Amino acid sequence: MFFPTPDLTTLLGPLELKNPVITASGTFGYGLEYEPLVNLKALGAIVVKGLSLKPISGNPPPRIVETACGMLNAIGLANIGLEAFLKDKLPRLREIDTRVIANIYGHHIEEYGELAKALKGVEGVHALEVNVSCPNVERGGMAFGIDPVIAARVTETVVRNTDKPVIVKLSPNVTDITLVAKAVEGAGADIISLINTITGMAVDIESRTPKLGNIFGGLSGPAIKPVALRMVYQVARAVKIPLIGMGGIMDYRDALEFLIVGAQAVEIGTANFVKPGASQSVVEGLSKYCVDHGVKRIGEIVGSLK
Amino acid sequence: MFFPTPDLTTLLGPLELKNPVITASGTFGYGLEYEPLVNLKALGAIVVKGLSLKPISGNPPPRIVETACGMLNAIGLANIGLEAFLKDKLPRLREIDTRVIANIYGHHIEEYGELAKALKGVEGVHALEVNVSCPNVERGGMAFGIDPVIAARVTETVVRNTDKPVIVKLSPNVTDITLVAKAVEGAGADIISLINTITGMAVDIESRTPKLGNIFGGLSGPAIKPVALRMVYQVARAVKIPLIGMGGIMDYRDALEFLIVGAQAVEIGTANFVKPGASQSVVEGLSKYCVDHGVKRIGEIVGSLK
Amino acid sequence: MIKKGDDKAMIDGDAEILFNHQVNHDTWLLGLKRSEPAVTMKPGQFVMIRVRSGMDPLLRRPFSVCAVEKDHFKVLYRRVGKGTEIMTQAKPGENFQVLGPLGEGFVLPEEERLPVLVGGGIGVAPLFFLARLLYRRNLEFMMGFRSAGDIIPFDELRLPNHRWSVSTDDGTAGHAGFVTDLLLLYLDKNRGLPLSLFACGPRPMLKKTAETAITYGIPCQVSLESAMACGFGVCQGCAVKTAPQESSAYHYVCRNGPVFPAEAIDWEAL
Amino acid sequence: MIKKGDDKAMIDGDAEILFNHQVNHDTWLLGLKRSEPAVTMKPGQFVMIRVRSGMDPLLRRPFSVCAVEKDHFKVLYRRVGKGTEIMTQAKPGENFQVLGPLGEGFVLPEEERLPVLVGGGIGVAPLFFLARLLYRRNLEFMMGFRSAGDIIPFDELRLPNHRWSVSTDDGTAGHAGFVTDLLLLYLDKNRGLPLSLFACGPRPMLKKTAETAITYGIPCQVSLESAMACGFGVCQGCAVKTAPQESSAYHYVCRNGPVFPAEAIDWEAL
Ligand SMILES: Cc1cc2nc3c(=O)[nH]c(=O)nc-3n(C[C@H](O)[C@H](O)[C@H](O)COP(=O)(O)OP(=O)(O)OC[C@H]3O[C@@H](n4cnc5c(N)ncnc54)[C@H](O)[C@@H]3O)c2cc1C
Ligand SMILES: Cc1cc2nc3c(=O)[nH]c(=O)nc-3n(C[C@H](O)[C@H](O)[C@H](O)COP(=O)(O)OP(=O)(O)OC[C@H]3O[C@@H](n4cnc5c(N)ncnc54)[C@H](O)[C@@H]3O)c2cc1C
Ligand SMILES: Cc1cc2nc3c(=O)[nH]c(=O)nc-3n(C[C@H](O)[C@H](O)[C@H](O)COP(=O)(O)O)c2cc1C
Ligand SMILES: Cc1cc2nc3c(=O)[nH]c(=O)nc-3n(C[C@H](O)[C@H](O)[C@H](O)COP(=O)(O)O)c2cc1C
Ligand code: FES
Ligand code: FES
Repeated sequence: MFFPTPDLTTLLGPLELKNPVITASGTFGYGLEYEPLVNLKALGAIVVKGLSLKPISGNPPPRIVETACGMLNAIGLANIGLEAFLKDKLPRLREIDTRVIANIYGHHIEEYGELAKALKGVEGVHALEVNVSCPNVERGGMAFGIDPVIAARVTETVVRNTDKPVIVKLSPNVTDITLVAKAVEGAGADIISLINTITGMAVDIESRTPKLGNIFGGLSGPAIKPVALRMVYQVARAVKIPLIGMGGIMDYRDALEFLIVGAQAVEIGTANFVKPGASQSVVEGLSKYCVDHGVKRIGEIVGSLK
Repeated sequence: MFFPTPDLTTLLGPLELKNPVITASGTFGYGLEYEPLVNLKALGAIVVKGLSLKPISGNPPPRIVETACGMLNAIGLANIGLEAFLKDKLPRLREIDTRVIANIYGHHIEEYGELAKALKGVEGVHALEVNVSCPNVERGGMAFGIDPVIAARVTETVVRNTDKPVIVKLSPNVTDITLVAKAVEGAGADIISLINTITGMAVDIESRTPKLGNIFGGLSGPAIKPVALRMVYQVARAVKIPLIGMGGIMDYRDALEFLIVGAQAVEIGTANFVKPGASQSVVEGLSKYCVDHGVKRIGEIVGSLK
Repeated sequence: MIKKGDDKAMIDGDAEILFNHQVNHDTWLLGLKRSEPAVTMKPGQFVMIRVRSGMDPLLRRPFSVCAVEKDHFKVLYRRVGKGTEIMTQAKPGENFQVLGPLGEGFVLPEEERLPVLVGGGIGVAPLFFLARLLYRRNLEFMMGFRSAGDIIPFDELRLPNHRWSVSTDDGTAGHAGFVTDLLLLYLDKNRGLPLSLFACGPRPMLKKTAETAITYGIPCQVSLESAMACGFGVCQGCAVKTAPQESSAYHYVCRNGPVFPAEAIDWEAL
Repeated sequence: MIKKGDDKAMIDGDAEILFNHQVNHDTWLLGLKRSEPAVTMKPGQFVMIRVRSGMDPLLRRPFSVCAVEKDHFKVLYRRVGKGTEIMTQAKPGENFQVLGPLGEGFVLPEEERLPVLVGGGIGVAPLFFLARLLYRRNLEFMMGFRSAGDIIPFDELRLPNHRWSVSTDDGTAGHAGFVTDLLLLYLDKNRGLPLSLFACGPRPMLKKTAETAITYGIPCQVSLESAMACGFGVCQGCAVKTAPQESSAYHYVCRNGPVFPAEAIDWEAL
């Protein structure tokens, strides 16, 4: 039997990607760092490191520690700030034939609005991914994204101030993620991405100190995949807007699990450190799986769980 | 320098153990199965498989699947029921010089009360561990333990009906575990144990079916250790009653991390499958660590995080 | 009928790898040192092997005992995933942590019944052990493989001089078709002969064999597989649905089996 | 001063293990095949090695380049944890996935300054490379080890005929005490001589060396270590606090370093 090259085109509401493979925020720098290792235009999209209005220098070290099949990071959302991104990174990113998604976060709800406004009309930024897992300064450092009401307010604020598709990225550190998902859907989010890292910690038994300068960090990598997959499955049944799934995806087989439970696209995070070519390999692996299984459009797989 | 054998005696409120190492419910059967492999009297305590009033045959297979550094189980709380436990298992368990803790669960709040009542005065059962992570039939299958109010009611019911120390075992699938911890403390729990498994799932990409008959399962093993440790740290700062920490403990080093963040004792779960002698090795390892580090009483380590 | 594995003999410890060589494109024969296995291990029993220290893969892997010698036993294994892939790389002189022997093995056939062994693919492994034990008796050994290249070179395993026949799904060797075809042909030719069936292999093959045996009224023991965490009745992960007449809803493959009478299992649910 | 690693030369791929032999009780020398390392790798640069496929350990491990030849390079590593333990078991002919060369190496000393290399423990590794590159020049190489048994048999590494001296913490060989004692003695004896310091080793040793260099007004480059996830400036995990006069609060060891001028680092925070 003959199959033409499978159609990997992915429609995420208003956002069209050439394939469903996206690199996750914080694990792919500003994209350009991977140029020597990955054919960037083979990717569906690149999500850049979380941007704040002003540059942020981040948490005191140590900032990362390896755990069983995972890692904890407490980077503290260090980034060069929106201005430097627009001036130093975006012009070069624009030359690459792929979608660029700006991941944004604020310390107050207004800051989200200001970021959205500042990115309004900016050419070469194809969507916003709103990180609501960061600490809310007004609420004593609790994450915005654990309260459906606040998550909805952040979403509204961004939607009101942008002309771009809005992806809201959910935190897994909640009792019922579908409540937050429905809230941000109701507030106008075009797309939901999940999951961000799960809060964890590690201790050095010789010094009896936390292994991270910040005590707590976010767990990512293969260890969290079962939890991520469960949450994507739950959210896919709770909302109508498209989903981007992530959490521990190391290869195309992991990516397929997320598509099968209902994600239209996936993000590759920690795998970019372990195997810098991981994102491109996932694209190739998905394509081959489609050919081998007689799948003509990748969309046929989405939500195909029996 | 000379150190006498370190004192591993552990006081958990009303419950005294010869050392802080306990085997976790569901991973050590009814204890007796391990007799050929472990010197049972070397253990601080044995928690038996979760008991319900009537025998439960459990979920349709497949019931377990391996994940990265972890496993998902959807056993469905299969057990022989309280009556058979008292008749067939307890008499032999009584002959072993260790503490026996009955892990109990119900489908309604009243069932918890009945279990507690049925175990009242029963010789050889030294404490009750109340599993509130199981589905609450009256609430559409949501776990009792994710709602502080319901968790408190379960606790109250058990406390009212027993003469034994009550350990309440918390679910990690919540936004803020300290709220549940405080609620069960307020309701009269003597001890808190945590964490139970984290809900997850896995998918077979060839058949596009869930790998578990029950779709969802509970994630355990090294993968969850960072999350478990974080929650023990949080709860240790929120309540005054003693804690038993667990989640991914494979060796004495892992156990020490839990003691350092504030658990008075630990439970060993999945490790019992991987290395059947794990629980005994943890006791030996802790003892050696104390000798090597000039620690005279294991209690010196508890909560010693700098 | 609920059986309960005999744990008296169960031990956990390092076992030295004596040999670990490839016998066909995806199958290896592993020799593990243990004192007196010939006394304590029975055909149909299995061991849980930790393929390496470290936490990925986390769980041990179950493997049938394929042969026993005075001071060692053999495991015949097929490379199917990451655990078995790692096993192929182990070198003589290294150790595996091995727990066993585990489970209830085959009940030996009555003297007046001719044993018929039906194995599919790597499912032949425990049947080799059974055949060796029955070396004084006549028996019929049928094996099915996907293709000629998958046939286990069983001469190497020093089997007694039994009658055996082979089928391949693609007809590249022996009978073209399934091993259950061989069985049906045999049963048709030998009506009235008192037989005792022993089967191990993929689930569809076992199902077919069991149903055939039940139809023909021939006693039949099947060896099942299931994902396992503990291997000795503790985790309750290895449940299989029992036939309606059984007293409990599930049997546990590791402890009540892996060998079951065909009638004990709910073949529809499998 | 923020430097930025040159990624033009960075490649990721399988590298064949040419040799992997033990040089003392806990140290191994590893040879990895790669075409033209002599052209692309500079002293002080490092590589990220994936010690095995599979997910535990998950992250790659950073190692300095210790020597380069035409078609391969060497890594001198100490067995300290599970990653390096696994490395010791790798056999010639097998592969490691290797990403590199990474980071900013040492800036070569001006002609008029005498290079003084100060290495502690396994920290001597990148200094060996530097010493080889400076083979035409005079230099002073000081190395500190815990005990005589820890001394790296550096003759094997075909070092040029430089002046070197050794200290051991327990006095079992060379000077009894720290390598920084050797440095202080040397500085006292050679006041006025224009020097250039290069240091790599444990943090307390680096701190002492850096503070000494700053006090004496001697240019000093230190090679730092830090936990790393990516190795090329992406994860921002390898931050070290910068000295107050620097323009940013943190430097990234993998990209702005691992080699830094002593003045760039906040030694109090380290
Ligand atoms: C009682 C018993 C006896 C067995 N005897 C043999 C034998 O003699 N020779 C042989 O080659 N194989 C035998 N198997 C099957 C063998 O256990 C699996 O092939 C092996 O576990 C696969 O591991 P993996 O890591 O290579 O595969 P993966 O697919 O990577 O394994 C992933 C997970 O699935 C489980 N798994 C996968 N396939 C099976 C299976 N068929 N049965 C049980 N669990 C499975 C693994 O244990 C592991 O937890 C037996 C199984 C059982 C239950
Ligand atoms: C730029 C650089 C160059 C290095 N060069 C060498 C060298 O030439 N030879 C050598 O033997 N060692 C070198 N190291 C240290 C080496 O990376 C660690 O010893 C190694 O990662 C330990 O891994 P492990 O799994 O054996 O130890 P484990 O303690 O089990 O490792 C656990 C985790 O801690 C990290 N880690 C532990 N120690 C260190 C350390 N000192 N630095 C960074 N991360 C660490 C590991 O990467 C891993 O993520 C270098 C480190 C850096 C940053
Ligand atoms: C080092 C690191 C930095 C991260 N930074 C961000 C960030 O800035 N914004 C964000 O939304 N998510 C951030 N994440 C989360 C990832 O984008 C992703 O949600 C998470 O790591 C789970 O996916 P993974 O298991 O594939 O890594 C970061 C993750 C890591 C490991
Ligand atoms: C197979 C299996 C069965 C379990 N059954 C129970 C149970 O009956 N009652 C209970 O409270 N916890 C049960 N647990 C949860 C464990 O007791 C423990 O809380 C959890 O596995 C985390 O610890 P670990 O990572 O060390 O396994 C079970 C866990 C496993 C893996
Ligand atoms: S494998 Fe644990 S009960 Fe059978
Ligand atoms: S290791 Fe990732 S930025 Fe340095």
